[in-house]
Amino acid sequence: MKPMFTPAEIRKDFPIFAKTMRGGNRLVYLDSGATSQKPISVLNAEREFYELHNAAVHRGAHLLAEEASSAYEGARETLAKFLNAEVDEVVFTKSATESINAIAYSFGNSAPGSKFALKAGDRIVLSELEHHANLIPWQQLAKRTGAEIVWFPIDTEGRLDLSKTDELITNRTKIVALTHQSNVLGTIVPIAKLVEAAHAVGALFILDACQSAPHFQIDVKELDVDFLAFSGHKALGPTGVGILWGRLEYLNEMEPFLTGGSMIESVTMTEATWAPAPKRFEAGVPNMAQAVGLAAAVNYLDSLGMANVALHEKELTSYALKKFSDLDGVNVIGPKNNIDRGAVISFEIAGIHPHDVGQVLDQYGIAVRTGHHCAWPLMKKLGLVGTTRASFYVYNDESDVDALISGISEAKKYFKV
Amino acid sequence: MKPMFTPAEIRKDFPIFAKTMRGGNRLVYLDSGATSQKPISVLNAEREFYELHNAAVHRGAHLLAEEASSAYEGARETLAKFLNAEVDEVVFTKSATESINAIAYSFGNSAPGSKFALKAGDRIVLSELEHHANLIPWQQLAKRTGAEIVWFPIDTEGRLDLSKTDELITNRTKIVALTHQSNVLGTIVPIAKLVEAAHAVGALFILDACQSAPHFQIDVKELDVDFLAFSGHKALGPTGVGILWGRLEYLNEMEPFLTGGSMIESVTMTEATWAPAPKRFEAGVPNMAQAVGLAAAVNYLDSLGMANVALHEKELTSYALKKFSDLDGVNVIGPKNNIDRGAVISFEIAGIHPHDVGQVLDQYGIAVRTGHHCAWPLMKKLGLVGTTRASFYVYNDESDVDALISGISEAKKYFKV
Amino acid sequence: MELDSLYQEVILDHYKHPLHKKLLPSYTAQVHHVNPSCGDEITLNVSIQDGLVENVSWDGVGCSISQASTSIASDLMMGKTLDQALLIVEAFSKLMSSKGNEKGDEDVLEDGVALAGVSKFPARIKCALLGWMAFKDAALQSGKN
Amino acid sequence: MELDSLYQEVILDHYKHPLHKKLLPSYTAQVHHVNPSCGDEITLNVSIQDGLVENVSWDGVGCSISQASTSIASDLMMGKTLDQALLIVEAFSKLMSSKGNEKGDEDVLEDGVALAGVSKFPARIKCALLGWMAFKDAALQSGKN
Ligand SMILES: Cc1ncc(COP(=O)(O)O)c(C=O)c1O
Ligand SMILES: Cc1ncc(COP(=O)(O)O)c(C=O)c1O
Repeated sequence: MKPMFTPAEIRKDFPIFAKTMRGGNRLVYLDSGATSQKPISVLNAEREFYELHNAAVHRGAHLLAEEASSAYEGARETLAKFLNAEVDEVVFTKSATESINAIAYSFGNSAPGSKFALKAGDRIVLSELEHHANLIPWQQLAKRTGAEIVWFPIDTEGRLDLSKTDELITNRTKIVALTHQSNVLGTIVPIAKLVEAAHAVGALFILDACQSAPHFQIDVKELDVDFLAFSGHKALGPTGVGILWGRLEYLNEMEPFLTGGSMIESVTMTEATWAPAPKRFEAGVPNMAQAVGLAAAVNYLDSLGMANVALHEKELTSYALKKFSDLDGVNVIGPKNNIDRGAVISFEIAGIHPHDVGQVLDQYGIAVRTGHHCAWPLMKKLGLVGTTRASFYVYNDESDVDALISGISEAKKYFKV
Repeated sequence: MKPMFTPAEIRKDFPIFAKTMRGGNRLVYLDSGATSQKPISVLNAEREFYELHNAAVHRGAHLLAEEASSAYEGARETLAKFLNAEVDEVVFTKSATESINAIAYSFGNSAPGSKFALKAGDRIVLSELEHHANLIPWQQLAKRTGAEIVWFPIDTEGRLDLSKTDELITNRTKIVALTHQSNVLGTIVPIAKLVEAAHAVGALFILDACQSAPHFQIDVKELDVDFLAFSGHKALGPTGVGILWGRLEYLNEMEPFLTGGSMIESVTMTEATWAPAPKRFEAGVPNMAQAVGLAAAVNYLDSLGMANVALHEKELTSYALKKFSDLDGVNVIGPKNNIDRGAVISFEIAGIHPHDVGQVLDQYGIAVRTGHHCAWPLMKKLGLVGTTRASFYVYNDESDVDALISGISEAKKYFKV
Repeated sequence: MELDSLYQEVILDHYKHPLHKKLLPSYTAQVHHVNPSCGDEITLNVSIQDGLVENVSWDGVGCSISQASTSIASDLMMGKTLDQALLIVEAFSKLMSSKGNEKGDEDVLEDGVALAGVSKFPARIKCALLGWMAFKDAALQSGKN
Repeated sequence: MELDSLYQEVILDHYKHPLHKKLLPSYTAQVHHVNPSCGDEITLNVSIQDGLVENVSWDGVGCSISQASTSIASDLMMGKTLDQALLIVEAFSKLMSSKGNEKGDEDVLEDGVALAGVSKFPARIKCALLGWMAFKDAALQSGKN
């Protein structure tokens, strides 16, 4: 069943594509890996919340408070369905970065001996692909607890060296935290075996789904991971909202992270006890409008069908990889075939620094990202100062790839390489 | 100079006041202490960001990234001016709750011996007025470090017992964290002497400005506090954005709180070093649209003039206190005169539970808050299960007070008290 | 007026004159429940012997809905078998989640049907459920003891 | 094309053939600066004796703007007094924050005026400043030693 997937039609739902860019060009937005654009339905959902229902949730007997609460909790239900999760397992945070920090700090706050506590000699397993957001919080937790960071090395194509699994995931392993899809190379990490290995030694598996949840179907029950994080702004949603998903039994056992209003059961001047999840992890008046906006984004994705989204991106990546392979002096960094690979293409042009490549492309209305992409250790491993990265989403099509390819030729001309 | 302050005109800038409430009534919104309504200029600013400039800030060489960065950094400048602060001292968080937790965690992350580190026996001074958000984070920090929580008691009118200052703020005191204005009683805490006392013993002074920054002029240089927190959503701004202000020298010395992208100087697989403030405290793709929306809110407040806002609220509170004093069986909880007092009136009606009062008022389109207002220890101290709270802002006028007063009469009739 | 569907006479009566609102000294289980969002608190004792709810008594603070609802629940449970009682709790929970679309079975819920209107006011459902959830918790604990 | 105001011939020349890009073994101060948002890195050595900048040398990785700018800066500073050098850095910083409204004083900045266009591209200002800030830092450290 071939989907009716017409990016040119989809672009009409996104007001920003009406904008005229530098040099009078149309917007060729190839930076969705950094943040996605937003359909009008998301902007309208946020606005409707403010214009008709705005009030602090869970805190008033009045009509607006009721409506705000039901909009907010309705958003939680939408997100739960999106992930095939239980409603109470979905925590709204401000970003994936906060979600991962929340897990790390909550673990750090655990009493010694608890399932979540770490001690000297325990191991946290990461990979060389990790974004800083799924690396530094664990470094900090390790520093605070005496645990040790170890990691999967990658091969020259940017695939995890899985032959190291038994060596890395051992009885000392307490946490395995991995990216689902590399934001730099597009590599999709085949996690099934790793989840099994982690659980076999009693370790917790945390999935950084920033670059996967927006792009293909996520089913937390099928993935069998223990925690998962992603950001709304990369999934057609507003800025300022992220998702922390965790198994309910764990969330309800864990120590809270942020403390304050709404997450308590009882409070005295010297002590407090905690509400069950999700409230336990949502201190303060939450990002209500953003949660509602994210639900609208997820509804938009659902209306396209996540399977269709994935298929579209796969086809577009195939097309782009083929075009890239015809270019002289241009090297794709990362998997060169289209297996277990997302719609992210990092490349270098011999003799032109990525920042300069980006600047020339910008002159043609083409928005890409350049630099280390918050994955500096990966860059160092690959011996690069940075890459130029094109990342695709539902509103991109072959015309965008063609524009990129001709932009690259212009850059080569401009810098005479 | 009497300001031209016409709430009925101001309401026209706020789309939500066009809404018809229960019983066909207009909206009498008296719950700004929980969250404020938003003017159209704030909604438009957020929308414009998404429709014209949306991109990840600080991360791309393309036009949208430039525009997004300048919108976001421009918002920071606007907020800095609003507080009379240096630009780099303004950190965007998701809420006041996050801001206060950020300070507490950052202190907790400090190396022993640092200015910010606490040890057993050190004291954290609070008050019985505190919102859970300025109480529980300190309890948790105390628990982690062995420090002790002590607090200013209040008198029957809800004023701090300042005779306890010397007893509480001693050489053992490391932190004094106080609310600027009680969200329950409206009490404004006269902090000048307390800031002096704190600094005299080398303690850091943290101000919870959630209920002050939206309502009267804040000048961090004049207040001479060390850190300050407030939430955008209570200051006409969007949900999902808060401010953490701190002295630059402190912010640059402190350990970070959330770690991840954008807050680093360098990163390897096992270690990282930090960027200077404000980046150090803004890990990840930030809440850009919300920061821009908050700047628009602050611009709206500035166009009214904060002195005018304060004067308006003062007059409205006088009017309301007078009306309340004429009511039988209704007791105002908190300062009964209008000195050092904000536009928040908590009350109880003999024989009717606050939740029931709120429900009857709702029938008349009047939105108030009921319960413990996230200040449970204060309620216990006052011997109350909760209060009904009316809180005023720029869009409220005497007609709203009149509606409230007649709603209270209806409630008394309904419950036959 | 919409309000009248929430505050039926029966409810206001129970509120003014709550039944069994005095803790009995002997019980097979005691629970303390709070509603953290509004500060309501309740202590509830049950005496359950041989699968029969012999006594329910309680004390606490709260709004008219939570007080009346606990009064109704405690009176209703007395003399029922544990199994019957738990079925009644379930029927009441279902009624509360009906969003105003159900009236409740008076044969099962007796005065409890007066609370049907609460289901239209989402913020009050927790008030109405407080006593019932406390009873259920106590009954199950009593079963375990 | 707007791009040409950024990438003037002079800049591309300096980029392809950077001056003083080879660390000299002797120096009075050495600094290492990074631009964390794009990953550019530079190591820069200065020799300052009796208030005179005798030598500047550097090495590093970065984009055309940062490489060219460092090349221009290092060449410009050589032989200046410390005071003169710091004034030149200041003039250059001012040019960079001019949002395209200034051309820069060629008598002071020499080839540096070719970078005036950078001030219209906010994301590139940091690239242009990297070498200059490294020089300033090194110069001040050298003064202290
Ligand atoms: C005095 C005070 N402090 C802190 C907070 C917490 O603010 P937020 O929930 O927006 O984080 C509030 C409001 O809820 C408040 O009124
Ligand atoms: C793989 C991955 N993890 C984590 C993050 C952090 O997300 P955010 O910056 O939205 O918190 C990103 C994106 O920046 C990412 O691509």
